[in-house]
Amino acid sequence: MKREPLLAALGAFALIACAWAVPWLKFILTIALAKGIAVLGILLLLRAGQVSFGHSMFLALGAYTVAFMAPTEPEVLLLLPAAALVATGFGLVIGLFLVRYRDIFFGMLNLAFAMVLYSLLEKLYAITKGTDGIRVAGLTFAGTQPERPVQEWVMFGIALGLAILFGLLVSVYLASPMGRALAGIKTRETRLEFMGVPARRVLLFAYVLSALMGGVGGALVAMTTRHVTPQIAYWTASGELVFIAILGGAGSALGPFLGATAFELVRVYAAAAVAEAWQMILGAVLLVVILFAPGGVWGLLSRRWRA
Amino acid sequence: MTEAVTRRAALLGAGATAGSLLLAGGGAQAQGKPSELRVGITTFLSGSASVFGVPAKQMAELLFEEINKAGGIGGVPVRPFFVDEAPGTDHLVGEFRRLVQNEGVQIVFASISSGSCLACTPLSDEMKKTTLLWDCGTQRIFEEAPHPYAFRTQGYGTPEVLAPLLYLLKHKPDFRTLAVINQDYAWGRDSWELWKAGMDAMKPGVRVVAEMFPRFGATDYSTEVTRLLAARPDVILSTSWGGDLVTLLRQSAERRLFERSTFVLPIAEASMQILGRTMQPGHIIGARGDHWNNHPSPKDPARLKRFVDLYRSKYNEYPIYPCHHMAQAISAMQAAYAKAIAAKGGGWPNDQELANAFRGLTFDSPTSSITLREDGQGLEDQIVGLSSFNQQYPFAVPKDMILFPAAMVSTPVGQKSVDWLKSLKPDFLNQVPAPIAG
Amino acid sequence: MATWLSENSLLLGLALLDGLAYAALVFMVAVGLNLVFGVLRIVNVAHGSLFAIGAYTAASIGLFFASRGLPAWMGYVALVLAAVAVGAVLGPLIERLLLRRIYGHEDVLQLLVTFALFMILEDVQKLVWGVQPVSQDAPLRFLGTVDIPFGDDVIPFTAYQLFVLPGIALATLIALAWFLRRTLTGRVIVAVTTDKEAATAMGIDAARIMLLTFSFGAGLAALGGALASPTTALVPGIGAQTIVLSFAVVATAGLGQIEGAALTALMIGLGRSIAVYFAPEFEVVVPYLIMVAVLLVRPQGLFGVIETRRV
Amino acid sequence: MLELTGVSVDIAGIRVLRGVSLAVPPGGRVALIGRNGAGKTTTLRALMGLLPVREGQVTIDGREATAVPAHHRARLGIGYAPEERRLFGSFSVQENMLLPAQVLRLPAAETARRLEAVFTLLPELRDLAPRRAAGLSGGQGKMVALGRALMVGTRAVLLDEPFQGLAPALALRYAEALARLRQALPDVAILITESNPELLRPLVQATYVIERGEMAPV
Repeated sequence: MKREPLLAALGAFALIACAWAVPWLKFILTIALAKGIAVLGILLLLRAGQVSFGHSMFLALGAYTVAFMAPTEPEVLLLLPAAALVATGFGLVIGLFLVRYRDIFFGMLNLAFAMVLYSLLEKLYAITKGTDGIRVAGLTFAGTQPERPVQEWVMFGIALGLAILFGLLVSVYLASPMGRALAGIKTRETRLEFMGVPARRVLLFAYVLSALMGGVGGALVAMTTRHVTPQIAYWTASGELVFIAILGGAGSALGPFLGATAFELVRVYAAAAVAEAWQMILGAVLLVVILFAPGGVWGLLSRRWRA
Repeated sequence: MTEAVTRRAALLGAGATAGSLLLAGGGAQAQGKPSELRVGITTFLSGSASVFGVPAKQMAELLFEEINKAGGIGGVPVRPFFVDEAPGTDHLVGEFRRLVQNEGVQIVFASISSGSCLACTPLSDEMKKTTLLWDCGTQRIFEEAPHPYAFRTQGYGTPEVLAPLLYLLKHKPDFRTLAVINQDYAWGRDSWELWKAGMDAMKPGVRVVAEMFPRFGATDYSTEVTRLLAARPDVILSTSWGGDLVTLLRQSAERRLFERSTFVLPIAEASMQILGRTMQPGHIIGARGDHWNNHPSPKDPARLKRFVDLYRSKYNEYPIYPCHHMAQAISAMQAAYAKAIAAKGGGWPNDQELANAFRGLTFDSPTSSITLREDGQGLEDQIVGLSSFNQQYPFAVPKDMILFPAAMVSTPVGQKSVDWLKSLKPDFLNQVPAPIAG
Repeated sequence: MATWLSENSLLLGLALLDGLAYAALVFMVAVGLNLVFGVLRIVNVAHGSLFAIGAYTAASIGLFFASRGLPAWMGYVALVLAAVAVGAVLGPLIERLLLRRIYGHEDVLQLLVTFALFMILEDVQKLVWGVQPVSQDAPLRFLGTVDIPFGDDVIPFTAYQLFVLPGIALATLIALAWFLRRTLTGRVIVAVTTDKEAATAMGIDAARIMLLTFSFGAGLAALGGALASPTTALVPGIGAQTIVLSFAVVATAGLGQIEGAALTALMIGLGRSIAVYFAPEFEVVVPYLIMVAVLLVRPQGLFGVIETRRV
Repeated sequence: MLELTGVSVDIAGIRVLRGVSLAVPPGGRVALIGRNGAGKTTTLRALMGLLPVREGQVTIDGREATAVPAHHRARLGIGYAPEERRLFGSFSVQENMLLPAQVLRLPAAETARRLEAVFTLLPELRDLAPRRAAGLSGGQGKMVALGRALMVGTRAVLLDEPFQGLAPALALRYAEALARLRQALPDVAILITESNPELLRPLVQATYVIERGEMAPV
């Protein structure tokens, strides 16, 4: 798909234009980009036919790393790698255990780990301030502490830059032999092993990479909303990430960003239109996508080109 | 302005709905009297805390309707924009921005949850948008940092815990053991910290036999009830509310825990209607304020009756305390606009002028009147009593009520609640007024 | 350890009684989910919503009976009616309109369809029953309490929690095991669980069995909710909490394993109540720790069979 | 007896059978030969109605049966033994064999007659009858799968790669069983797939070859 880079550039431009024209959307779009980065990880695992129904734990790890460290080290340029490192570390440890499992067990074990994390974040009140969460205040950007409007632009810019970076990374990875072996896990894992490709190692690498991106996404969410609560680790949050992956379409690294933008916008507009029944609207959108456009937004776009 | 609109519309090329939403905020910055007064209200519309959020929203709609029928505020009709707190803080802070930057609301009523309040108040500082904390109780808000644009139009955790504690010390001075069972979140933890500080200061030596913080929204308390039955504390404190409190009290009633221990329930009021006769008489109940249906001496009895009837006629239920808190915020908003408009000689106030009007404001609540202190905290009296049944209500209401003046049970400006409570002496009890008749 | 045990044996005894009642509730919800997964191969996220709707329906019927002055034992009829109604109406509706369209699709799509359904049902529930806690206690009151000796003291337990909940759970377990082993329909369900295609080749109408099983599973979820309704106050969001717990049970038990679900529910019930007494901080983590521990040792779940992987 | 005419089948949006045609006459023995992945199993599954047919038609006993639901094939007297034996592991061997008869609600006498006929044909099943299916060896399992297919297949049986993975001695026994089958039940048509054409030559009257989803010349 030669048009992918072109579309990515167009998309990035559209986002910038949107954020410029409608200031309050800048916040929504930053969140969407952050979640899109996390969903890239879901996409990797989906390639291997595995659904992580607990991926919000990596978002939470990233977000809480920022929340815990910010009072002593408010520098965004240090916090981001720190959050990525923590999430990657956990991803490696949990991944070593998880890659032995497939399908429902893989999904449910991810869910279990996420729920353990969620429960601990909620329970260990003395450390985490429980469900109230922790406020992230006074971040600095390369040593400066700009005014709020500038700061919002900086966060948006960082999110967009990282989104492009990780999007490229994932594209390259998926096209590499390692990335193509992922699809082998989905369809014919035993044959993969016959060919001498260690399936577990392939999956582990993807899992750790997905954890890293989850951590970065979570850190961005924390820096943008500047308040972190355990809710970010709850299973419905994980469900939303999978939702976004399918909404955007699993066919391209652009999918997660299309999905996340669509998701956040639908959520905001649904909440504005009918505050009591926004969940129902989101659910209905999801059903319509699955039943009538299983390729997601990306599928719709690429089908239009082919036509 | 028109150019800007075309630019935005052209850029986004969005559909009709999206377009209207994106452009809706256009007129907000205009000087002079706006065509409508937009009020952003964050409340729980889903999840377990919607037991508070939805009645409050319903009350707000009824009151706004009345206000608009009477010509609005300063001649401007009021229009609420409700936002659901349940999806989480990241969503809520986005919604706060949307309310201010896009919907162009002129004032925000923020939040039931303390977490939501803690997240929204700094935004009110940054965006210089007057924010009324209409229901959350955390003492941290004004004690940790000043918030020039935030005002709490009701009481808060410290008086709401201290008043029942004082009542207990008066009513059952010789208790020796106590157990606490609170919801596991800020209010549950904070209220216990406040209680413990006050109790240890005024009655040292009480043994705490169990400290339980079951998960927020827990659906079963049978194990906890068993443990309380086995531990036999003289007093059981629970600041729980909503479905959690209803479940706890029903299971306690069924298993005769009420016969073994005296309950202290600072937030019982909102659950009494649901519990009906299941609630047992003779236990200490509070209301996060003075707004009991059987308030013995409301400032204006006719107003309280009108208020209750307004809600009852529509929903066939008595209004619960979040309805009162919502009414207090609306009443404060009316009073502040009147004050600000008068100060400006009939002109419409800007953000700064509006905020100025709130400082030191006194406004009427359905039962009494409330004054906002210089730090933004409202002074709301507290009434605590013993649960009892009478002919008039099919649910428990307090008797032997004590009205605690807000100034007496609130932490003085500039002090931290826990430190202040620790500094109380047993003779503080002498200040407690005598029970009121009724 | 030994001294700790002797010091706390009385409390452990109480924890056992509490744990049994809780395990019974957990089992009732999880077993339906497990059955549905076994036959349809779909992780039904909306199972929690069916639990909640069953609970609300039972409470509504029970309160209606009470308002008509019907005797208290009719509260039990209300519980059963609610389960049957949800199973017979919502079950077929969901299976026919939604699930049928996605059989054989990727796992993730199947999961998300039920997730979408869950989101929709959460709001539907709120629109129908409102947000104030709903509760009925006729079934609880009808049987009263039983005093359990505790040292030189007694602890009152409700007969409902002591006998009715564990009794119904045990009866359900035995009846299900008998049904699946000894009746033709049951054996056909097992056949479809094991291998849908081979079963179809044997002349089994798998579509009908899936409809039947899903409705049956929905009924069990609703029954679980109905049984919980007398002891708890129903509020929005109870479905979301129930479902994660059920997931943990199903994965721990082994897919489609009824006895596994019973054993897991028992472990979770006891583990949780012991935690409430001795380490309340870990109460909520217990089910997941049990799950992780079990799957570490037995990756296919307690009673699970290793599936042959097709090349 | 069984006929495919120009049948095309898609799996996950990819065409895996393209215009496949073959015919099995009543009482006929027909082999379908092809490499792994050529489409043999897909052809049998299409015949059984387990996969939707995109183009072309399936005829059973001269009647159009393309849209007849898969589970009705058993009622029409067609038995199927899938490639991997796919028994119901928690049932005993006898229960495995009886299940289709019970599902079809055959009279008890007819069920007993069929079971006896299968036991006569495959004597080793009589000894295996009370064993749990999950505990059988690969070869035993294949025999049971054949027996189970015969309980239904009064008109035809479809056997998917029965020799795959069988030790030579077992393969010989299986082939003998098929030969006995031919004499004992001459009316039952058999369609059998295999990747090695030599194995089946003595057993069949006609051979079809499939390559990459299409029929190829023999």
